[in-house]
Parts: sequence; structure tokens; C-alpha cells
Amino acid sequence: MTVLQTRVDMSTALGAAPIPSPVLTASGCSAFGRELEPFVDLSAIGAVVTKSVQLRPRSGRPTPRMAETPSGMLNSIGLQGPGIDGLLADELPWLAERGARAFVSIAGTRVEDFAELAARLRGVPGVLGLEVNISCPNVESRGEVFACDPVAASDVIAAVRAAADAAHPVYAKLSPDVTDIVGVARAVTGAGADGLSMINTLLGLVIDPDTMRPVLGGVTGGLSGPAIRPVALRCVWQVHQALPEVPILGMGGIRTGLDALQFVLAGASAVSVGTAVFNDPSAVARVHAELAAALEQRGFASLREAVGYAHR
Amino acid sequence: MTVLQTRVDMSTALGAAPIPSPVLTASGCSAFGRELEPFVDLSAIGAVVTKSVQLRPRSGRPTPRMAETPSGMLNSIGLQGPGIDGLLADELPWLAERGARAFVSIAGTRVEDFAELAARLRGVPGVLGLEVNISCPNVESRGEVFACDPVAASDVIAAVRAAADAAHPVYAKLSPDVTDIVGVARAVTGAGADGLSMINTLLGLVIDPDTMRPVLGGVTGGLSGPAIRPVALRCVWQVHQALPEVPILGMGGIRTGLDALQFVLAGASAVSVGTAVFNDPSAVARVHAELAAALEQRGFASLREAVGYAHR
Amino acid sequence: MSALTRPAPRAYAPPVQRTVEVIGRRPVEAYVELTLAAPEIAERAEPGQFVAFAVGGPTSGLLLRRSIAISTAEAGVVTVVVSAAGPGSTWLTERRVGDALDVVGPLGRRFPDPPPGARALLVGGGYGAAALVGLAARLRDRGCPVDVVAGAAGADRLCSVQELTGLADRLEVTTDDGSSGRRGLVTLAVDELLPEAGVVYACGPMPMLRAVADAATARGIPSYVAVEESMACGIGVCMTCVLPVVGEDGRTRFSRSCTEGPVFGGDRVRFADVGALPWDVVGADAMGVVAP
Amino acid sequence: MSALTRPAPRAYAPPVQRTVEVIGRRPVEAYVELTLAAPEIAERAEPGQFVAFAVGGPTSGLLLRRSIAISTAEAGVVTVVVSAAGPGSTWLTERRVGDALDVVGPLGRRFPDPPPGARALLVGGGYGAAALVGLAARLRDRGCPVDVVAGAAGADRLCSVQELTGLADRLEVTTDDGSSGRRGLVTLAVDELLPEAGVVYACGPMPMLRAVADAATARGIPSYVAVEESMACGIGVCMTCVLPVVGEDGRTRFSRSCTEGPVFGGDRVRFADVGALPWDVVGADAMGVVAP
Ligand SMILES: Cc1cc2nc3c(=O)[nH]c(=O)nc-3n(C[C@H](O)[C@H](O)[C@H](O)COP(=O)(O)OP(=O)(O)OC[C@H]3O[C@@H](n4cnc5c(N)ncnc54)[C@H](O)[C@@H]3O)c2cc1C
Ligand SMILES: Cc1cc2nc3c(=O)[nH]c(=O)nc-3n(C[C@H](O)[C@H](O)[C@H](O)COP(=O)(O)OP(=O)(O)OC[C@H]3O[C@@H](n4cnc5c(N)ncnc54)[C@H](O)[C@@H]3O)c2cc1C
Ligand SMILES: Cc1cc2nc3c(=O)[nH]c(=O)nc-3n(C[C@H](O)[C@H](O)[C@H](O)COP(=O)(O)O)c2cc1C
Ligand SMILES: Cc1cc2nc3c(=O)[nH]c(=O)nc-3n(C[C@H](O)[C@H](O)[C@H](O)COP(=O)(O)O)c2cc1C
Ligand code: FES
Ligand code: FES
Repeated sequence: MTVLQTRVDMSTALGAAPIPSPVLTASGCSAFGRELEPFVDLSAIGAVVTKSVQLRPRSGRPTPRMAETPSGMLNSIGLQGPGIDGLLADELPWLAERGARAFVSIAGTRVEDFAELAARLRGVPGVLGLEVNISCPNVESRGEVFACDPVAASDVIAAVRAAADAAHPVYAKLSPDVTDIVGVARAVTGAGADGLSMINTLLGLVIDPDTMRPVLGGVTGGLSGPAIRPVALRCVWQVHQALPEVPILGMGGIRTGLDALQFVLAGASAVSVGTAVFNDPSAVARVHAELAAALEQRGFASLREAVGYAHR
Repeated sequence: MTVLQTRVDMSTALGAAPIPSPVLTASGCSAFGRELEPFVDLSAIGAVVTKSVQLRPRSGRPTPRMAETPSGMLNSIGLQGPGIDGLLADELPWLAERGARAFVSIAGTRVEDFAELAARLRGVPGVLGLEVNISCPNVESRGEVFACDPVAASDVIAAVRAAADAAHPVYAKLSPDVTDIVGVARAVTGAGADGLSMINTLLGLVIDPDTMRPVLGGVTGGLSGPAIRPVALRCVWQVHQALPEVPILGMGGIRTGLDALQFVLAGASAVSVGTAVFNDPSAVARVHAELAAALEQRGFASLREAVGYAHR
Repeated sequence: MSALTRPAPRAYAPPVQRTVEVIGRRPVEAYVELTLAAPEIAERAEPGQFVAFAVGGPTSGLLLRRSIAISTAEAGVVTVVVSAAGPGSTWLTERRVGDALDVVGPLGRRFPDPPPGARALLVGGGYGAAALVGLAARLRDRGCPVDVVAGAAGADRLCSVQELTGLADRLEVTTDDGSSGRRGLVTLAVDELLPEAGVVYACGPMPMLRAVADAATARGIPSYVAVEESMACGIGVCMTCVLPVVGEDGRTRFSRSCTEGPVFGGDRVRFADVGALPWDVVGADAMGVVAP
Repeated sequence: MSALTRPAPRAYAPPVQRTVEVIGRRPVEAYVELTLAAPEIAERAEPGQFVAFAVGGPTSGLLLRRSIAISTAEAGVVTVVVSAAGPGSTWLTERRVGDALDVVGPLGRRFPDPPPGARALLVGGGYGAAALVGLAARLRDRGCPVDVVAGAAGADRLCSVQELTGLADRLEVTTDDGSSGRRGLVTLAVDELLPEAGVVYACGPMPMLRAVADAATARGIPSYVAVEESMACGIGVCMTCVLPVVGEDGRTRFSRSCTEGPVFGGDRVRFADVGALPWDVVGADAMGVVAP
């Protein structure tokens, strides 16, 4: 990464964990970081947010798993991954060796799964903290997604906070597919979340005009990319407005430093770059550099000064 | 409009009201139809869905009222319009003279407003039916949007159905910004809606990197255009799946005949073309022609056969 | 204030939508002049009107058309001058001869004819001067004496000066930095030429329009300004492009600059209230704005 | 079945991201061949690898890169052959000499070397033949005898036949409609040449790869196929491009065709299960799929 040397102090934090850059990868959009090595200095970015991991290895869903959409894409990967054992054995040591910070995304279908994952990650070298992907179906509630129910969402967060390493900030990752995102945000921070990751994908569907059936094996999928950026920004704005003390990791369609700046001004103290990495494998580093330059141009001495500035 | 002469029977209906084409304008995206006359034969399209009208004339919000976004736009017009008197005096007679069908969108901030509007439109020549824009703040519930609360939404629809001309189908226009759109759909059809218009815009925000403030005077605005198409299709799919008997007027990012086809296959028996008109003033007619050709290529003898086909 | 102007007249002909060919491209200082083979638009166009281009090509993520004033329209050819402001206009400036462009036009209202025997003062700011070339030619053809003031921030932002020189009786150039013509705002020259003018036409940035309109109105001279408001549709269906404009009945309405403008009487636009919602705009009460 | 192949080896060098210039454009039947000045990619590229292009330019609504096989890479120049399938590939075919393209590559694994002394049979379907040109040249340089079968639906869908004629000992052409070469599928010619082959390399549509791989495996001949799966990232981070592939431990995994492929052992890809989730794929149990 060629970090443009600006005079802007770009350091920030996830909860109490300091990071040198506010720009991170997004869960599921940079795997476990390895493949970005040719394009990005992994130790210089804020953190590698790893693909959501569950207790057991998962094959993920059958293909097709994606459909391109106007300025975005739909995916239905089904959380393919090595499971927590594989993560601990292979991926986290690899990142730790390189001095990269891992912000580990965990997922499950039961409250206890999440808690067990958090416990397994206690004290693991290189782990900076946990992002809790609650956009998963809750097997105990007829498959309703945790993130769509403030009570279920807080149960998960409370359990994770209790089980997790005290030094690990716990971020709850919220879904935009709710009537009242502020209500969910309040519930999970009440339950102990140290911060909020916003937003996960929007539920979408594409039909193949040739087969005349849904493109994705899983019928619906998650919409991401610049198309959803205005929705993501609105969520960040609303939650920061209501809960100005709660740190936000903003994401959804960030492609440039000026996109990231919008999230910062709306209230995010750090951002994740997801789908844009598919377009530009060096996007995370580029966004950092562009954001630093944009802040400098606007006379900010530090990133922190700009957080939530649009509300003032 | 150069309707390609296909062998496909394109006739359909809004509730019990027959229309010769399944392609309509979208409320607020073609004003009251006049300005499209140089580009489209207004009597040949399904109907002109008029800009949502309220009881009194409204200035709408101050500018800026829009921001372009990737494959979409954000608007915050604030329902500028002539009020029901102006509509009845100027706009509806103009449409009726030309043999154009008006599907009149009504809006209000109180249940009684909606009912009064419906009553005023009874027996008015050229009025085909009513689309009830419930994406408005409910003054009696601290400004919560009717469409986000199944109870408030059904109250409006029940009142409108009771007050409206019996010959006027009443369509409830749903917002995608809810946790459970099927629940809202069930509630409003239970309250007497003859059909559902889906979807209204998604709530979004854009921040101007120069002023470092929200672009729109109204802070947030409605996101529309191809960017939201996958979300709109998902909503149509879910509701048709749950309530296959309920007619759906599908919309959200339709730009081509193949886009419209996706909505039909997902369960819409008619579609509205909104933002795409800003890109192509003849879009409504073009989409009709392209949809007819696409249906013919796929061996459908009529539009009706294709409605909901992707579920079968 | 009693109104000096009547609302600009509607266009004679409705707009058309056509795919046209770029037949000329010429960088002119900071701008690019594009020449289009667009017979059906050229034959309908009147000075003051504009066209709207689809931008970005078939894979474009830019959905909205870009409005560009018509500079000249004759013999089947339409000329526009484009400034690369953002992604859409930049794309336009990158078109090459032989490329096809999807264009809708002519749109909006035209500059009204001058009062009989009046001397016309045309004031253009930046690329706004381009929109006055067709008007100057028409006025000249009709025997109306024409003075022109063209101003810009710097020499490279001046526009169409050569064309206007050939058409005007007198032409004054001003630049903010003095890099061409006189140093200062257009009002410097306008103030000098205004006493002789019977009508003023202006096109350029809003603060310039405001200054020119105010100066004309103060002297009781009718003025017509072609405004530039952010537009989503350009054809009058979206209501994004409104300004507070005083109607013939004296009441202020939010008027669409694409279809009720872009040409408005300079004394009718409430420049100070652009971007606000004054209580006396028709329908402001329904928005909850109350008289102070 | 005991495995005949080992997984394709990783690339020697990591990929780079560069803006490169189009220095040649040539329509070849139904396709367009683009020649790119891309020294850093050319020097790293190995036969079987591909590049990924950003498409649509700066205003594009197409976010994802398009993967295109490298046909040849030598002397700083990379050649690709593009078929206009949808909007992205169509945009690519419309590029002109002098245009810049944003490209990432070389990506994916390469074709492994042939067993010593083996005669190689290369089978290309449609534009898939282009991906074999570099391989054929390399094999020939190393003294490996090369037979080639190029097939397509019709004559206009054949690709790189001229280049391959110059490199192959024997070249057979087949078309489904008989418009060029023999009428029929590639398997017609493959069945004849296979007995002499010590290794098979194939690139083309999945049904063709399946038929060729099955024929080779049935005869105990190792085969390597370059598959084409829908890709969102091309670099291994998104997991959209997976296929059920049998690993060295005999267990089937959903393997990424961009980084663990696109070259796979023909006997390792479970063609019949592409697009399905067989119970014995590692991690299928966690998806709720149970052994029958
Ligand atoms: C009647 C009229 C005549 C014009 N004539 C000319 C001309 O002759 N030459 C010229 O260079 N420019 C002209 N403009 C301005 C030109 O339309 C804008 O510069 C252009 O739309 C900006 O698009 P962009 O993608 O480059 O910038 P962006 O700022 O990215 O545009 C974003 C969105 O805002 C809209 N927008 C932004 N600024 C304007 C604006 N000033 N007016 C209308 N819409 C805007 C765009 O259409 C787009 O939808 C004219 C505008 C109007 C309304
Ligand atoms: C390893 C590899 C090598 C290839 N080599 C060539 C080649 O040499 N010449 C050539 O013409 N084409 C090649 N293709 C296919 C080419 O990538 C697709 O035709 C192209 O991506 C389609 O994009 P589109 O916008 O035209 O079509 P669309 O169908 O609109 O594409 C929509 C989306 O699906 C993806 N997609 C669709 N089809 C494919 C596909 N077959 N493979 C990967 N992604 C796909 C696109 O990347 C895009 O994200 C190759 C594909 C792969 C995976
Ligand atoms: C292919 C893909 C896979 C994803 N996988 C995950 C995941 O495993 N866990 C998670 O929390 N979010 C996942 N996401 C969501 C992203 O982390 C992010 O919240 C979302 O895509 C919005 O950001 P973007 O527009 O920058 O991609 C995934 C997104 C994509 C596109
Ligand atoms: C400028 C603009 C104004 C709109 N005004 C209204 C309105 O008055 N009433 C309404 O029900 N929907 C309104 N809508 C929403 C559209 O009718 C439609 O539901 C939405 O834009 C999605 O469709 P589209 O993507 O095709 O535009 C408006 C949309 C836009 C872009
Ligand atoms: S730009 Fe749409 S009404 Fe003027
Ligand atoms: S295309 Fe993304 S992992 Fe293969």
C-alpha cells in the first residue's frame, strides 16, 4: 500500500482497540485476507474483517451464487468456510505472522453457537475483536433472522459479550431490512455491543429471463455495492443521530475515499470496503489514501474530528 | 407509441378494471401525464398513475430535491401538487378528453384525509381506480409512516375502500422499509385492498462532500431506479408467494421489457415505470413493446399466463 | 414592484427524442464544443432552449440526462458547449466525431422577442455565453441592435467570444482575474451599457443572473434570465428543478425551470429565496410553513 | 476411480493490476481479438491463466470484472479473444486502438507440464481454442508433439485455427452444422486422436469439457480442463465461482475456479454435480444435506 503521506492523523479504534487506519475489509468480501496480499499491505489497513465463520466447516450453497445487478450484485454464498477449527489452525496464524489485525466475524443459528465461537477466540494472537453477523436464520424461531428481531439480536450479543475475551470489542452487524434500525441498535448496545457494523446486504432477487426462474440457487440473495450506499448512509445517519456515543463501522457500497468520507461525516468512526474489492483488489488501500487526502483538503487534522461532522 | 404488433394478448386488469396494456407510469414520475404526450400515446398505455394528490395544494420541499446515486436517484419532492381541487379541475378532464385512464394516487397525513380524497374521486370521468400512497407520515402517530405499521396501513385502506367508488379498485402502495412486507400486505388486503402496488422508494441519504451536509433539504429522501430493482423484485416475489390471489402492480427500477418480465414472472399482473422515464421519456411505450416481444419469444399467448410463472 | 416581464412563451414545437451523430468536436479553452447532426431538433429549436443528453453509454450507472443549452441550431446542425463539471458532463466532453448521442430536445421555453425598437443587452457568464449566440444572431437578423457582455473567472473560462464579436455591435469582456478584458464582474460593463438597453437577456451562474436582473429591474428595464437548476428529467415530470417565481397573478409558485423556464423574467425569480421555502409560496401552508 | 491427475500447480508469480493500452483490435469471425501492451502481465503469464478487465469505463454500472483467458503472452504483449455475450464483454469488443483498459492478471493456475515423452492432445471449443494457443506454442518449443481439435457450433464460432495450424502436428476442425471441417462434435475427432495421446488439455464449454475429460479418463489418460464459471472477483475472495472438485485426499470440496482453477484435472471435476450440492461435499452436512 502506498499510503500517501498526509498530515491527517488517521488512527481510530474499534471499541477500545486502536487501529492505524479507519479502512477495513468487509466480511465475506476479502476471504481471510491472503488473496489481497499482492495488492494491499495487510498490516497497514485497519483490519481484515474475516469471512463469517461458524462452528463447523460449511460447503456453502450450490451455484449460481451471484448475479450482477445495476451498480451492485446479489450473492448467496451460504457462508462457505472452514469452520472455527480451520480458522484457528490456518487463517488466523497466517494473518498474525504478517502483523495483520483480524476482526473476526462469527455466525451461527443458535445463541449458544455464537457464544462458543466467541469463547474459542479468546486470547488468540492477532485477533482484534469480534463482528457478530446476526443476519443468520435463527433455528429456534422458525428461521427468522436474528437481526430482524431486537430481542433475538440482543440475546446473541449478550451471550457473545459474556463469553468473549474482555479485550475484544464486540460489534453487532445490523441488517437494513428492518422497520426500525434504531430500535435494533438500541437493543444490541443495551445488551453490551461495543459498536455497530452497518450495514449487511439488503434482501434481493433476480430472475433469469431465459430460464424464467430465480438466478440464485437460494432464490433470494444479499444486495451489495454502490447501489445500496444511500440506504447504508441513511442507517448510519439515523443510528448516530440517536446514539452518538456508539462507535459505528460503516459499510455498504464504499468505492472511493469520498464515499468513505460520507460515512465518516454521517457518524462512522471506521469503514469496511466490501464489493468494491471485486472491482479493484487494491480498493482498501486506495480508499485509505483518498480519504486521508480528502480530510486534509477539508482542513481536518484528524479523522476523529470528522466523525459525525454532518450532524453538527 | 409504436406498439409492435405481437400475437400476445397484453390485456390485464387492475382489480376488476380492465386495461389494454400492463405497463403504466409510476406516481410522481410522470406528473399528470401531459408532458409525456410528445413521446407516448397516453391512451394506449395501461394507465397514467398520477402524482400523489392531497387535499390542499402543496408547494413541496425547498431545493435541492434530488441527488443522483449509482444506477438510481434520491428524491425529496415533498408531494408538490395542485391539491384535489386542481386535480379535478385541470388534470383529470385533460386526461379524460384524450381517452387516457387515470389511476389516481392519493396521499394524506390522517385517515380521514384519505377517505375524503377517495370520496371526491367517486364517479369522476376517466378515473380507473385509486392507488393509496401510505408512505406518508401519520400525524396522529408521531409522524411514523403509515406503510410501516400494519394497523395504521389497514386503517387507511379500510377507510378508503369504504369511501371510494365501488367501481374503483383500491391499491395499497407498500414501502419496502419494513421487517415483514408480507405482514403489511396481509393486513391491507384484509382491510379491503383490491391490489398492491410495490414498491415505493427506499429511505436513503447522500452527503455532499463539499458542503459536508446532507444534499437534500429534507435530509433523507427516497431511493429509486435500477439500483433498487432486486429489492422490489424480492418484495413482489415474497408477497405473491404468500398471497397468490392478490393482484400486484410491480415497480422499482424497471427500465426494459426484460426488467418488466422479471416482475411479471415474480407475480405482478401489471407494472409501473418510474425513474426510467427521466432517462427515456418514451420508456413506458418502449417497455410495453419490449415486454410483448419477450413474451412472444418465450411462447406465451397472453400476459396473464406469465404472471407468477417463476413460482411454478 | 409592478412586473416588467410576462412569462416566457412556450416553445412552438414539442420536443423529440433522437439518436444523433457527433460531427464536430472542438476544445475551446476550458470547454468542448460539440456539433451534432440533429435536423429535427435544429428545425424546432429557439434561442434559450436546451437539450438533454443520456450519458455514459449502454453500461452507464448514470441514469439522469444532462441538460445543455443550445448554442446555435441551423441547417440541421445543433452546437453545444460543454464544461466538464462532474462525471456526466466529462463523459460528454470525451465524445468523438462519429459517436452517437441520445438526445431529447429542444426543451424549455425560449427567450421572448424584444420590445419593438429596443436595443438588446446580452450578458453571458462562463459557458452561459454560448446560449446567447443563437439569440444574438436572431436579434441581429431582425435588425435589433445588440450589445454583449461576456464574463468569466478567467480567460480560459470565457466562451463563444469570437462568435459573439461577429454578431454584436459592442462587446465587452470581463474576467475576475483580469486575464482577459477588464478585471471585474460582468456588472462592471453591464452598468455602463444598461442605460441604453431596452431589454436584457442573461445566461450564466445564479449570482450573476441575480445581479444583472436586479440592475435591470432597478432601472425599469425588462430582463430575461436563463437559469440553471439541478434537473432530473428535463421534461417537466419530476418536480426537482423548481424555483420560487412570481406569476402573473402576483403569487409565488415553485415553478419548474425545465418547462416553465429555463427562461424567466428577471424580475419574477425570487433569487434570494432559491433553496428556501418562503411562507408565501402557493402551498407552503400545507407544508406547515406559517406566515411570520 | 484412482486419480490420474494432480491438482494444477499454482502460478509462479502473483498477479498485478495495471492500466494497459489496446495496441491492436481485429474482428475474427464472431469474435474480437484484442492485443494489449501489458509487459508486467505478459512476463508473468503461463498458459491456462486469465486476466480480469474492469468494464464500462468511469461511469459504469457494471461493477464486476470480466474474466478472459490469455491467448498468447510474449514480448510484453498479451492477446485475448472476446466473444460479445452480454453487456460487459460487448463493451470489451468495442474498444479501439489507443484505449486504456484496467486489467488484473495473470490470474488462476496454469496447465501442468505433460508427462515426459507424452503426445499432447489439445481440444478447444468456440473461443476456448484461443486459450490453447500459448500452450501449443510452449509444448512445441519443448519438443512435445501436439495434436489439436478445434470445434464450434458453426464456422464463424471457430477461433484461433490459423494460429493453431502453425503449431500443431495435426489439426482437426469440427462444427455442429458442418459449415467448416467435419460435421459433428469435437468428440468425433477426439476419439480418433485420443489413443495416441499421453495427456489431454481442453478449454471450452462445460458439456464439451465433460465429454473430453470422460473420454480421456475412460482410457486412463490424464486430462486437464480450463473451466468457465461465473466469477464475481476473479482473485479468490468472494466464493462465487466454486465447483465440486475431488481433492488429493479423495474428498470433494467446493473449489474456487479462479484460484484453485481454472485448470483442474479432468478426472477431478464432478461435472454431473455442478450447480448441485452433493451430500459428500465437505461441509454439506452443516448445510443440512444428509447422506442418502
Ligand atoms: C437549462 C440548462 C442549461 C445548461 N447548459 C449547459 C451548457 O451549455 N454547458 C454546460 O457545460 N453545462 C450546462 N448546464 C449544466 C449541466 O447540466 C451540468 O453541469 C451537468 O448536468 C452536470 O452533470 P455532471 O454529471 O457533470 O455533474 P454531477 O454534479 O455529478 O451531476 C449530478 C446530477 O445533478 C444534475 N446536475 C448537476 N448540476 C446541474 C446543473 N447545473 N444543471 C442541471 N442539472 C445538474 C445532473 O444532471 C445529474 O443528474 C446546463 C444546465 C441547465 C439546467
Ligand atoms: C477463466 C475464464 C476465462 C474466460 N475466457 C473467455 C475468453 O477468452 N473469451 C470470452 O469471450 N469469454 C471468456 N470467458 C467468459 C466471459 O468472462 C464472460 O462471457 C463474460 O464475463 C460475460 O460478461 P457479460 O457482461 O458480457 O455478460 P453477463 O452475462 O451480463 O455477465 C453478468 C455477470 O456474470 C459474470 N459472468 C457471466 N458469464 C460468465 C462466464 N462465462 N464466466 C465468468 N463470469 C461470467 C460476469 O462477469 C458478470 O459479472 C471466460 C470466463 C472465465 C471464467
Ligand atoms: C460475496 C459477499 C459475501 C458476503 N459475506 C458476508 C459474510 O460472510 N458475513 C457478513 O457479515 N457479511 C457478508 N457480506 C456482506 C458485506 O460484509 C457487507 O456488509 C455488504 O456487502 C455491504 O458492503 P459493500 O457494499 O461494500 O459490499 C458479504 C457480501 C458479499 C458481496
Ligand atoms: C421524483 C419522484 C417522485 C415520486 N413521487 C411519488 C409520489 O408522489 N407518490 C408515490 O406513491 N410514489 C412516488 N414516487 C415513487 C415511485 O412511484 C416508485 O414507487 C419508485 O420510484 C420506484 O420505481 P422506479 O424505480 O421505477 O422509479 C416518486 C419517485 C420519484 C423518483
Ligand atoms: S427537471 Fe423534472 S420537472 Fe424539471
Ligand atoms: S471469482 Fe471470487 S472466489 Fe472465484
